[in-house]
Amino acid sequence: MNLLKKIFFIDFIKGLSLTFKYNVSRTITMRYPDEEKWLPYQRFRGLHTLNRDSQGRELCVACELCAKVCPTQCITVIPMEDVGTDLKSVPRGISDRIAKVYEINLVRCLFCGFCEDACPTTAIRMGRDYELACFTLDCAIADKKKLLTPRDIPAEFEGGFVVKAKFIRNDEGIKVKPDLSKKKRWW
Amino acid sequence: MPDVNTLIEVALIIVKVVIVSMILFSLPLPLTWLERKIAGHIQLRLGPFRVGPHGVLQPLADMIKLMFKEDITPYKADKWLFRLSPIVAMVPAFAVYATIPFGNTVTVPFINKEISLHIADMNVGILYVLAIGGITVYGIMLGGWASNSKYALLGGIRASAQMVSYEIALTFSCVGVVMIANSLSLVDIVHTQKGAILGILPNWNIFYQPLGFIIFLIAALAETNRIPFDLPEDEGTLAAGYHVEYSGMRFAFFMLTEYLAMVTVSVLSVILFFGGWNSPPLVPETLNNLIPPIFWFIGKVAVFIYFFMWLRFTLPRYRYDQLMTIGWKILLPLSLLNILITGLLLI
Amino acid sequence: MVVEDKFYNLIFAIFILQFREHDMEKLFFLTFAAIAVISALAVVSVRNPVHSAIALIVCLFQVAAVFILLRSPFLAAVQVFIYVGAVMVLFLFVIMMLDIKRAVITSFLPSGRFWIIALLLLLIGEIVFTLADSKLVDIQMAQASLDGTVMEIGKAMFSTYLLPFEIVSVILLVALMAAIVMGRKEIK
Amino acid sequence: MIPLSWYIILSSTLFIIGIAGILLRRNLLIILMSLELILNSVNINLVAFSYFLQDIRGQMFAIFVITVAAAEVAVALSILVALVRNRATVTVDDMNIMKG
Repeated sequence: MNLLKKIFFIDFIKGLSLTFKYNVSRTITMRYPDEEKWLPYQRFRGLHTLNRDSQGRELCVACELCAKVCPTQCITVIPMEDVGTDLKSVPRGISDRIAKVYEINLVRCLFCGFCEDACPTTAIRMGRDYELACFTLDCAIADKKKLLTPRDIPAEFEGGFVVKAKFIRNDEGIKVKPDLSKKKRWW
Repeated sequence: MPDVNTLIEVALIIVKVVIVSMILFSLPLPLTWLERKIAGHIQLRLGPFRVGPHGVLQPLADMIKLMFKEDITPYKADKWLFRLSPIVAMVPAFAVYATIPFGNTVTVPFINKEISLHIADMNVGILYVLAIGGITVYGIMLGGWASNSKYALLGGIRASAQMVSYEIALTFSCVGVVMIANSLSLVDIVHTQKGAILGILPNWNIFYQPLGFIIFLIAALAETNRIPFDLPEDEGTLAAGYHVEYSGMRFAFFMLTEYLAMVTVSVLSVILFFGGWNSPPLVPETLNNLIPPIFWFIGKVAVFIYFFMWLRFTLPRYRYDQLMTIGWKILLPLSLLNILITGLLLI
Repeated sequence: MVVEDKFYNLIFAIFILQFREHDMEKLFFLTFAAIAVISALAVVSVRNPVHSAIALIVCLFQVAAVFILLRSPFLAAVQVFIYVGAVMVLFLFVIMMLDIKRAVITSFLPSGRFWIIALLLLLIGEIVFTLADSKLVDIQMAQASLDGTVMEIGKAMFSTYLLPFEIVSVILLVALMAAIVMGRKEIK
Repeated sequence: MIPLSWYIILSSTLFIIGIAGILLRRNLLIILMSLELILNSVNINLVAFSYFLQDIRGQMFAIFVITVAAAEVAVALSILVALVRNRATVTVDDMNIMKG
């Protein structure tokens, strides 16, 4: 039996048929920058966001707890008194203390999420952006304006999908814009 | 002063040589793309995809990259041999095609002349092909030796021992075909494979020489340094073997040689065992008139090239002692047995 | 003749307008002979054995080309096949394996070996004398009786020369065994 | 038509060069290569005569010479390998003791 197997190359043919099957079956490659993009789960710890409450007020009260707890000390917070804007109807913060400067040095940040835990007002949350590479070191420091900008993926969106995406390359840089309507599980 | 007919004859030969060598020079480009695509799909990947639609322009990009790379000569290398050996490897790979017939005769419209689709029909064709094909190993050996690097040297030594061991089995496996065809000329070998057995099976040598074909295939794999016998360029243990010190165009020459060797082996197996440009007998007459014989030839060669690539991403590499055992203890006795059986059947 | 005319034309295509066929043949012979002699000189005079082996390969190729000129393509193919394809590979293999690059440079013309030179001169003189004395220049080609060289050789080998053929095969076998025995490590 | 004498001159030139190599060089490998040279020159002679006399015998002899040369090289090189293993030399002058 063994000899017959050897003479007719049974194992060899089995192997060949297996690889042939793979050869004609669908590939599982994710075409990341061109057509598809992976949207992480909600628990993913990407670029931070600074949140506002439902009335549009900044939740951050500049208590500096996040800066204290940060293991790499990458967060700089300078508080100031919130005197409000000219339009009294749109207050800037939820109390009369607000961050004048809120900067996260992304070169040092290790995305541990301690700031999220320490925050008493749920102002800082870990977001889902993971495309943080850039051409200069300036953009590695996320300032308050950048952190307050709402993201492409809303926080309620359930992650773990591959979605269609568009690869945009212009003067501002390189960006992969996801299209949330068409989603599919990766496997 | 020679007459016009002789001049046309000479011009035809020159044109043939130019066309064949142009095709051979450009053939590795699609083949590298194909190999990477097949590799990708067998591993459920896509392969090259970004340069051009489905990555078809990738080989061009690679070629441009290789052309502009710095050409490094290692310290204390044997400079002349180091520069010479890629060419030594490449020339025989081209020279082999002087005797290979690609198809039947074709009538050229303007000068109204029958031309045969081979450059020369030598009466020792198959010997010539095997002899010249064996010379390629010098490029590998000398390149390995001249690099002044231990990995390259080991690759060269392995290549030489492997070549000597498998050349015998390769030649002996061809002997059976030669005995059936009663000729060493490749054109005659193809001509004897016309027709059909019992009206169904094509009258190809594979049905007379199955053992010979298997031996030929295995020995040819070893001879062209393809997986599972690519010990000379074993990435796992020798970095890249004999061409570890090469860069730029010289490296490209080695790659060219390797792909051409694969094509040569496919072409040879088609000619020797699969009836060359003869079509299978059950093909309807109209279709047969529609498709020129050369397309049958190209199709069969393409199947073989696919098979070699398929094989590469299926099998693991043999150990060196296993390689020697297979060569000397299995293939050589089997090929002798094959000759014996063929002789007995022919009597 | 035996080599196809087309192949011939291919080789001679460049010269076909300037030379008649005889002249071309002579030209080719002279080229081959010159390369052969130069490379043979290189074989015995180059210091590095690898270079010397390469020179020998070139020389063997030229000899094969001369065989083609002598209308025996089978021998030319065998020459390339066995000498260039196997024997020289073996040589290079051994040179590389032993790595005797350094151990070879010895004084080329040792003093006190003048008798070697004398012997060589004697040999050269003898050959020149014999050649000058002979009537070889006058030999004309005999009536052509060889055709289809491979077939002729095969028939002759298995009928007239069967005994030498068998002896040669036994010699090969013995040589194979001897090589294996000698190559084993245990010999002390 | 190339005269026969040209072939003979070529072969005797190669022969002399081979003899010179054997006598002058002390490296065993070079000596073996010179031997090959000599055998080749003889082959040229044999084939040339075979062509000019239109006799198959010359070619037959050449084939036998090539075969025996291959066997000779195999044995000689294996001896060389054993020698280098034991004595670490390829110079013929150092090989003057019969005992191993």
